[in-house]
Amino acid sequence: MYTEKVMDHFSNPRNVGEIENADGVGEVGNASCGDIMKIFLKVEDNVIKDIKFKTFGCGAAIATSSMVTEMAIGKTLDEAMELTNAAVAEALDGLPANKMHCSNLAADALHEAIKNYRENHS
Amino acid sequence: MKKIYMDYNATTPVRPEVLDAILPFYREEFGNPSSVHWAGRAVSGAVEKAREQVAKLINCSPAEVVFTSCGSEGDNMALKGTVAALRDKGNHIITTGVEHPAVLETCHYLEKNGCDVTFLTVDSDGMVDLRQLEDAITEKTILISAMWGNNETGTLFPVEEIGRIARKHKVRFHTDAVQAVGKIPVDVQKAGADLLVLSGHKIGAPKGVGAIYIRRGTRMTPLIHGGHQERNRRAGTHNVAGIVGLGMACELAGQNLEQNAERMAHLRDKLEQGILNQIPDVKVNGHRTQRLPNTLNVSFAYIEGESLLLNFDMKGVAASSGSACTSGSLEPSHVMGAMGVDVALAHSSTRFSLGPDSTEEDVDYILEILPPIIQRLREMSPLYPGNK
Amino acid sequence: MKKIYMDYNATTPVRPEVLDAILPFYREEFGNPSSVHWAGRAVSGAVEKAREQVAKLINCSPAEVVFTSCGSEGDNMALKGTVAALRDKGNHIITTGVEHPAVLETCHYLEKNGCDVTFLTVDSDGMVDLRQLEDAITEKTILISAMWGNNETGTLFPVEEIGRIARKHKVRFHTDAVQAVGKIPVDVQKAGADLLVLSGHKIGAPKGVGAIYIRRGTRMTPLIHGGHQERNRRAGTHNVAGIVGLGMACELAGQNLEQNAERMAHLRDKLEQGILNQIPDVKVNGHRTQRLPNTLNVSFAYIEGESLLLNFDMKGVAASSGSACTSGSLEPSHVMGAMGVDVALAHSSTRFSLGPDSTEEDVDYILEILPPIIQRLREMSPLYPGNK
Ligand SMILES: Cc1ncc(COP(=O)(O)O)c(C=O)c1O
Ligand SMILES: Cc1ncc(COP(=O)(O)O)c(C=O)c1O
Ligand code: FES
Ligand code: FES
Repeated sequence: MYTEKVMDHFSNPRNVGEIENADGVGEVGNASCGDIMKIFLKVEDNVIKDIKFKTFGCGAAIATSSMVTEMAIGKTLDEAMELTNAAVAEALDGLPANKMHCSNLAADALHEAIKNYRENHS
Repeated sequence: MKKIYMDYNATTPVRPEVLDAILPFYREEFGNPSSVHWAGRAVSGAVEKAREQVAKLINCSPAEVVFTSCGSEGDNMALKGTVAALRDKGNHIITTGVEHPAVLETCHYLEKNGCDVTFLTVDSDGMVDLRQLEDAITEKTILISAMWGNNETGTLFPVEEIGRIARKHKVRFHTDAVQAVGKIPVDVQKAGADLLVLSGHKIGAPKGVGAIYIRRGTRMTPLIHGGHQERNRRAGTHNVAGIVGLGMACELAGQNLEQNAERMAHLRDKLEQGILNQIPDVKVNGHRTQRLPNTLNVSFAYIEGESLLLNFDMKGVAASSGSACTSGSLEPSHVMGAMGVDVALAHSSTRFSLGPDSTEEDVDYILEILPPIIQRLREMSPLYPGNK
Repeated sequence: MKKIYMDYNATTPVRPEVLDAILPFYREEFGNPSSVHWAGRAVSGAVEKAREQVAKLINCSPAEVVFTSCGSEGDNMALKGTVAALRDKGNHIITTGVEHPAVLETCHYLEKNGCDVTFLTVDSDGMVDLRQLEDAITEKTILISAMWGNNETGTLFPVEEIGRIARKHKVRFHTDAVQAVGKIPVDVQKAGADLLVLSGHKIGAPKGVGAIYIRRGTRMTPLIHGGHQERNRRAGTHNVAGIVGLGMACELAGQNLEQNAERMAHLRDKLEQGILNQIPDVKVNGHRTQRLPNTLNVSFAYIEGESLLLNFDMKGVAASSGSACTSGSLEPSHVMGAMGVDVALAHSSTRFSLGPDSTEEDVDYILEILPPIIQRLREMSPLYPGNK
């Protein structure tokens, strides 16, 4: 059902955890699925220096969380805002059709975290 | 890697004796039982023998057994066949909110086609209220459809009492016994059922065969019209090998039924106790005593079911979950919902279902791998208070 | 005793390659394809492979193939599913008087439930008249159901022309291709069919599995409601072994389809000629050129079918008959009736249907035993003028 990449990120998720005194926090939930995803950012000079996540969700949700953190780290906030769920899914070599919505969660949580940072630092 | 199958409520391997019994019917005795020549004759005897084996397990007469292709077909036949045959009597059906989709979706279809359906609620153990059932009966009620054992939680309905209420009000009683048959004694007379559905692949027969008990004199419109098979109650060339397998599986299930049930209950209880002793924030779903002997449904708080199943899978353990994330549907288990389990805990619900081949070692292995998996997943969870 | 099977239109032995293909799915790969764990995964790939094999044989896309339990289920689904889905469009169905009971009986049921059904007549060869078909179409016509090849006579309908007429009038076209698939090239695109039904046990797969082709975008109400299997088009746990077997049988049928057809036609023609040369007062039923390559239907005047079959049976030959005496019904074959064959000759009609394992020796043996049997039975017959 899942690609090897998905299973790799699912079994060894990168950047799990929380950042204390994070510069930005994004939380999204999908009511229908009941899934919740939280992303924590450390930002310096508009660049994502550190990023961590927590996820309650299926294998695809955990793998996309992990992947999105890997893709975002080191990027400028503007670059990170451009990250799409499609790009995350593609980086995982694809997701089953009925799991595409899970990848929305990850990109959305990242974007929420960036917005939250910008609100706090404007 | 060690493989541990704990998903017998989903399906079962074909039992070796069943496989032996069916093999001759693919190439040697391949005839059509409706044929009059040698190729048909050998085979029609085998079909009738299987009918007797099924009848014996559920205590009815062979003529009351009709072979089907699966439990879902049986449930559709029971509901649609009753509605079509009793149109002149009424259009009201009573069922429960925790039935299998084969009953629930059929009821929703019938609702769109002129039926009134009452979906009885259940309590937090998944149990129906007989008072509520009796109160729901009206002049137009033609059918009560209530399952014998729940596939997700194992909760057993009081079928004998339901049957009594049905008889008292002269309402037909259908019970979906797909999960009960072969695991506990099932007697259509005691239950007072007019219709009862079972499915082969849940009891060691191949997939693609099932049966419906239709009490003598019960008017039914066929779901599948055509040839004269099954005394005009179900058309289509007989699935001879499947039917022979179902017969043998019923015979095997009937042998030592109670000892096997006790053995499974012992293992299941050990698993349950082990989990409760080792892992905090665990909720057992389903009735504590009125429960199938092989079924354990637990919610591991803060963890989503599919991610747990994938971790199990990586360790060779096959189980199942009530999370929407595994089923491709949007809502998590309707059974958990009907029991009032909150959405997060419904997503956490995990079903272990044991079978005749389950062993003490299987249980020990699960109890060994479970705590670290739960710990790791909880640490990843934004809901877990231990992390805050 | 030598056993000669000449009843392949009734059912077929499972082909050895098919048996090999299905065996692993009873005990080793026994999972439920809907499960997410190891036991389910192996199996869901196998189901999808089989879907591709079926799709390839009939030239459609795999997503258009829905697995069923038999041909009868498929025909019921095609007819009832169309009527329920297109209720707003109309209630008129056109079919023919020579369809299999799975279509005819379903039409009779639908007639009792608000549908108008036109049963087209056929000529003495069992052929439909396309003019009559086109004239029968009204504003309310929602479906034309016409079989590809007739099970009793082998007569082939001009499905491409029927499909063209259906498209021209924007009417849905269903064809029961249970007897055609695997014997002659069947291409749903060329035929312009929206629905097509096939059955595994007619082509060397086990009994209890079939498929229906549903053209993309064709609205259908399921016959069996329940779980999400088959993209919500057919609920019920997959008959995995059966489905794998059906896939393999379709693949095998596709190899050398035309050579096999030629080989069977050659043997069939030899049988036909041999009978006509040796035995007087014989009538061949069915179209002489538009006919399944494996089917020969002959009426041996003055003889009743069952008594002939019993004599065959005593010599090890399995064939079938259009006589009411074999079928348990009162009327002799409705197909013979529709073709205007008189009742006595209808009772005499005998079907030889060949298969891939049929040999020249089989045909020679039948030609050897047939004349004395016929002679003996005729001498017993009050109808036989030779006796008068
Ligand atoms: C033309 C035709 N349609 C439908 C059927 C029904 O198929 P099944 O016996 O698989 O239900 C048959 C076979 O009996 C047939 O010959
Ligand atoms: C309670 C219950 N009813 C009906 C069914 C449907 O049976 P089948 O999958 O054989 O169609 C199942 C199994 O999935 C079940 O557990
Ligand atoms: S998070 Fe629910 S399906 Fe992926
Ligand atoms: S003569 Fe016996 S059934 Fe017709």
